[in-house]
Amino acid sequence: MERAAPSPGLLQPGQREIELDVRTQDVEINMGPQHPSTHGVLRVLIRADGEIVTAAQSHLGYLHRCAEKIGENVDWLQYLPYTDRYDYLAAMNNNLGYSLAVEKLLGIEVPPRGQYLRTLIVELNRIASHLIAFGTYGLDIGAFTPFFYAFRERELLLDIFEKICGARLTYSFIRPGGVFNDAPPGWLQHVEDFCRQFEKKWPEYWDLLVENKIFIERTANVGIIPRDLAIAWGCTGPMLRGSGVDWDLRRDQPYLVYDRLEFKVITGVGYRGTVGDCFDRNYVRMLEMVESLKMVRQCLDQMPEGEVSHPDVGLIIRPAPGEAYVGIENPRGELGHYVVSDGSKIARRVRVRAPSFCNLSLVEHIMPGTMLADAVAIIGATDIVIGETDR
Amino acid sequence: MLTDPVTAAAPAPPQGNLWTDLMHGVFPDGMPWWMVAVLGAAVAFAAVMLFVTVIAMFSIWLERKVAGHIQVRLGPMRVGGWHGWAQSVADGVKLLLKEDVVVTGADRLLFKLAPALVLGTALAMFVALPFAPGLQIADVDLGVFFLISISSITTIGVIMAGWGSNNKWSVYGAMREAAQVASYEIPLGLSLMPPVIYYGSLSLRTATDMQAGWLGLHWYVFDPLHFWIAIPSFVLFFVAALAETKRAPFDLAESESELVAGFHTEYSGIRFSFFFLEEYAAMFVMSAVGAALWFGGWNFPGVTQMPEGALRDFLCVVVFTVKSMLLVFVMMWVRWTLPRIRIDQVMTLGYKYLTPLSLILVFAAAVLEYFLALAPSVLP
Amino acid sequence: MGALSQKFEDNVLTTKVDWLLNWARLSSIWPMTFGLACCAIEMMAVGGPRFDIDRFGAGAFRATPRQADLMIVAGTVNFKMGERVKRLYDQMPNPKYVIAMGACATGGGPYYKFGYTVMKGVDRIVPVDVYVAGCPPRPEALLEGLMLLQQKIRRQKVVRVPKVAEIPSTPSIA
Amino acid sequence: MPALQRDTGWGPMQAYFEAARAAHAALSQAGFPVELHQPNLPVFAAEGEAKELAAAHKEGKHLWRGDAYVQLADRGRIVGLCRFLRDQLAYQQIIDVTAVDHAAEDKELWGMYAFLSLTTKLRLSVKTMIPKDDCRIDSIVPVYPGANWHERETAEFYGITYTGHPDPRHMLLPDDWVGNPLRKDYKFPEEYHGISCV
Repeated sequence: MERAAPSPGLLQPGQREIELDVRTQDVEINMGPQHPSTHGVLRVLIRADGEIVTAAQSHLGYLHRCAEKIGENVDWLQYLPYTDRYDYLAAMNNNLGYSLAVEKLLGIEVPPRGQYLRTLIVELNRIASHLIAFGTYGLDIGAFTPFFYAFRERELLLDIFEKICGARLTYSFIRPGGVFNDAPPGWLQHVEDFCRQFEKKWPEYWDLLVENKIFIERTANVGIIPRDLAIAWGCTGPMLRGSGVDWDLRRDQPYLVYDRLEFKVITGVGYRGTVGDCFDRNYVRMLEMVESLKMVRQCLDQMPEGEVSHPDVGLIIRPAPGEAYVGIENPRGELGHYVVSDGSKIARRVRVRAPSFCNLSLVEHIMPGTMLADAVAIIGATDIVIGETDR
Repeated sequence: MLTDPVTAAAPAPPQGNLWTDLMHGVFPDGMPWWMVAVLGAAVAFAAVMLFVTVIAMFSIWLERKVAGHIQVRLGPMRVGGWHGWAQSVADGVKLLLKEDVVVTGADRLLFKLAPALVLGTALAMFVALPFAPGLQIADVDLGVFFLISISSITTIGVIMAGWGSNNKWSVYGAMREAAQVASYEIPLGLSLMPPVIYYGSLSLRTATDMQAGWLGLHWYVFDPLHFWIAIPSFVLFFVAALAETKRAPFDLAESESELVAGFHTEYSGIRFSFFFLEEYAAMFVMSAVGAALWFGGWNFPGVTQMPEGALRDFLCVVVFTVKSMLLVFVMMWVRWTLPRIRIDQVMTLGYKYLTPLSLILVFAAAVLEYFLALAPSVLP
Repeated sequence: MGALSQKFEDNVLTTKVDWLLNWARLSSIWPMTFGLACCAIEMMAVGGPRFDIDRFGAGAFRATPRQADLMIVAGTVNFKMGERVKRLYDQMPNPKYVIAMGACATGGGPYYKFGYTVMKGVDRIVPVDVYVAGCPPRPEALLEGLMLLQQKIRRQKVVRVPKVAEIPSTPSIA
Repeated sequence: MPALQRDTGWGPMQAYFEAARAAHAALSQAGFPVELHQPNLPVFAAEGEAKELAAAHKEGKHLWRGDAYVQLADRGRIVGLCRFLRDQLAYQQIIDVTAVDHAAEDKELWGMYAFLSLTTKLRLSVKTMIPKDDCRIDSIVPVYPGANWHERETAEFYGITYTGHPDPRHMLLPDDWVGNPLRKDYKFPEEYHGISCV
C-alpha cells in the first residue's frame, strides 16, 4: 500500500508523437477561477490531448479568507460567525463542529432539548446542502432544470431556518453551550409540513435526473475512486461512502443524539456502474436526503421539553486550557475543529479540517485519462465548497 | 450582403409566384427578366430578413418563457408590459449598442466573417420553405437536398469563429461542432429519404401538395400505410436535427458547463447576436422541414379546401408557422429537460445507432413503395 | 454608437433616442456567472424560482465576460482573486456595470481587520455602480440593487452631451 | 425528562483516552521515544472550576482538559511512526496535519498529526516539536498520500519545510507572498501589488 503521490507533471511542456507521423500537441487549458462548473473559484489547470485529459492540477486560494488567523485573534464566541462562512452551504454543521469542540474544553453538556434541536436542524441543513449539490451537479452535466427544482425546496428549508434564527444562510444558531433560542411556536409543525412536502418531491428528482439515461451514461463508470485510494487520500463523507466504505461518524462515533436515532448509512453499491464512480457519489447524496428526513421525523417525535442552552455559558467564554479535536459528519465529510486553549478568552489556535479540502486533493489524480466533460462531472461529484477548501 | 444563389441561377420562373405577380402589377408592360430577378431577390431578401428576425426574437422570448415555466418560475415579466413581450427587442437593441470586441491575436478576417456566414446560411435556408401555395420564394427542385447542404455551411462558420477567436475553449467548441455535424449529416440525410421515396420528389412543394386532403390522414405521419415508417424516420430526423442545430442534448459546441460558451466565447455585441439569431433561425428551418415532410406543411383541415386567394395564403402561412413553432417548442422542451451527452457518446449514437437505423428505414420505405406500386388496385 | 455618442444637444428627438437606448440597456442586463463565496448562493437564489431575476430581463447568466453587462461581485475578493476580477472586468465590453454584493465586496466585511489576504472592498480595483449591503444580502436586496442600477442607467445620456458637473438631482415623482 | 444516556454530546471521550493509551503502549514497545499526555481535569467541569484553574495557574500547575495525545520526542522518526500506525495499529486515514505556534517568543512549533482508524473506530493525535530555527520535518506523504495538501498548507502558513514532499508549491497564498501568516510574530502586510491592505 506504499502509494507515493504521483506528481501532476504539468510543469514541463511536452509533445508526443503518435503513429503515422502525426504530431500532436497537448493543449493546456486553464479552467477557472471563473468558470461555470468549478463551483466557485477553484482553478484547475488541465492538460488535454484533444478531449482526453492527460494531467490536471488544482490551484486553490482564490477565496482564502484567513479564517484560522482570525480564530487566533477574536473571542471564542466572536469566531462563531466565521464558521458560518467557510462552508456556507452547511453553516449549521460548522457551527455545531466548532461549538462541540469548545464545549469539550468547557466540559459542559447541553440539555437534551438543545441536543435534539441541534440534531434536527443539522439534518435539515444537510438536506439543504445536498439539494444544492444535486442541483449544481445537474447543471454540470448540462441539465438546467433540476437546479431550479432544488432551489424551490431549499427555499422552504430556508424559511424554516429563518423562522428560528432570522438568517437565511449564515445562522450562528448553534453556539457553545446550546442553541441561540428555543423553537418559536409552530416551528416544529412547520418542519413537519416540510417533511411531508419534501417526501412527495424527492421521487421527482430521482426520476428527473438520477434515472435519466443520459445522466447515467455521463456519470456511471466515470471518475472511479477505488476503496483503498479513497481511504489513503483521506476522503470522507459521501466521497468515501460512494467508494463503498461503510463509515459514518454519526453512527461510528456518535455525537449529539445520533445514537438514539435509527438510520441507515448509505454506501455506493455500483447501482448503475462501478462502485466508486461519480454516479455512486451522487446516489449516496440523494439517498442521504431520505435518511436525513427520517432522522428529522424521529427528532420531532422524541423532542423533549426543557432548556435549550447550558445556563453557565455567557458571551465571554474561558475554556479550560487544553486542546480538543472534534470531527463531525458534515454534508461533505468529516469537518474537524481542532482548538487549542490557554484558558484565556481568545483561542491559541483554531484549526479547521475541511472535508472539501481533503476530498479535492484526490480529484486531480483521478482526472487523467478521462474526457474533458468527465473532468467537469468529477469536480461536480466531489461537491466542494471553495469557501471551505480555502477557508 | 446576401444574394440568393438559387433565385439568381433560375432567372425566369416558369409560373408566376407572388413576387413576380406583384412586379407585373406594377409594370404591366413587363420588365426585363433580369430586373425581375434582381428586384425579386431583393424583396425576398428583405422579407426573409424581417421574417427571420421576428421569428428568432419570438423564439428567444418563447425560450425564456418556456424555460421559466419548466423551471417553476415565470421568466421575463416586466419588459414591455405583458409577460415581458419586448424582452427580445430590448436584448437586440442592447446587443447592437454593446462594444464590439475583437480579441488580440484573433484572426480578424475569420473572426468577422464567421457571424455573417452563419447568419447568411440561415437566411438562405428560408428560400426553399413552402409557406403557402402562393408564397414560396423559390420552389427548388432539390428542396430537401438544398436545405441539408446549405445547413452544413453553418458548421464552416462555426469553425471559423472557433479558430479565429484565439481561444482554446472556442477551438474545442469548433472541433466538437465539426465532428458532430460531420457524423450527423448522414442520419439526417438518410432520415429524409423515406418521405422523399414516398413523395417521389425532393421538392418540398410537391411533398406538401401530396399531403393535401381532408383531416390529417394524408399527412405522412398519419398515413395508414406509411405511419410505421414515418414515425421512426421523423424521430430520427428530429434527433439528427437537434444535433445539426447544436441544441441540447447535443449542444456540445457551446456547452456552457464545460467550454464556458464554446465557439462564441469571445464574441460580444452584434456579432454574438448573429449567432443567437442563427441558432433560432436554424431551429425554425429544421422544424419547418419536419412540418413540411411529415406533418402536412400548410395543410390543415379546412384551410386546404379554401378557394385560392390571399386569405388562404395567409392562413396557410399561419398553419405552417404554427406547426413549425410547435416543433421548435419541443426542441426547447427537450433542452430544458435532458442533460448533455458527452462527445464520444454523441459519436456512438450517431454512427452506431442512428445511421444503421436510418439505412434500415430507407430500405423499408423502398420495399414498401415497390410493393405498393405493384398492387395499386387492391389498396386505397 | 461610437460616432454618435454624446454629440447632440437635448431636444425631443435625442431625448427619445436616449430613452430608447437606455430602456434597452436597463431591460436586458445580463449578469456574469461569477460567484465567489457565500453571496454566490444568494445570487443563485435570486435566479431561482422564488425570486427569479429573469422577470426583470436579467436572468440570462452568461458564463463568458464578453457577453455580460453586469458583474455581480458576490463574495469576498482576496488579492489572488483580485487580479482575476480586474481582468474579467476588462474583458467585458462597454457599457458594463458592477454590483458589489455583500459586506466583503463592499469593504472587506468581517475580514476587514484580520484578513491579511482579503481586499478591503472590490472598489479598489474596479469601479462599482451599486453597493448592496448585507452579509450575505437577502435576495430581495440584490433585486433592489438591480433596480437601483436600472434607475442609474435610466438617467444616462447616450447620444446627448452630458452636462459637466451636473448636480445630482433627486428623482422626482412625476 | 431523563438526562442523555451517554456521557457527552461531542462523541465518545473514553474511546479516545484508551486509544491514546493503547497506541502509547504499542509505540513504546516498538522502540519509539513517545510519551503519553492525558488531561488532568475531569471530563465535565465541576462547580467553581474557574477558581480552581486560577489558583493552579498561580502555583504554576498545569491543569488541562481535552484530548489525550501521544508526543514523539524525536521528530526524525515521524515517518516510521506513521508507517507503524498505519500497518500495525490500523490507523488507515490521516485526518489532519497541522502545526500550532503558541507564542512569538516560543522556540518550538507543535507539529500535529491526527489519525483515524476505520476498523477500530479510534482516533489518535500525535504531536512532535519542531524548533523554529531548524524548521524542517520529514514529509509523511509516502505513507499517507492524503497528507499532501495538508503539509503544503502548513508549510506555507508556518514556514515548515517538509523534506521529501513531492509538490512543495504554495497552496493557498499567492506564489509571491511574503511571510508565514499563522506564526504569532507575523506582521500584516501594508500593501500587495500596489493595493493597500488597510
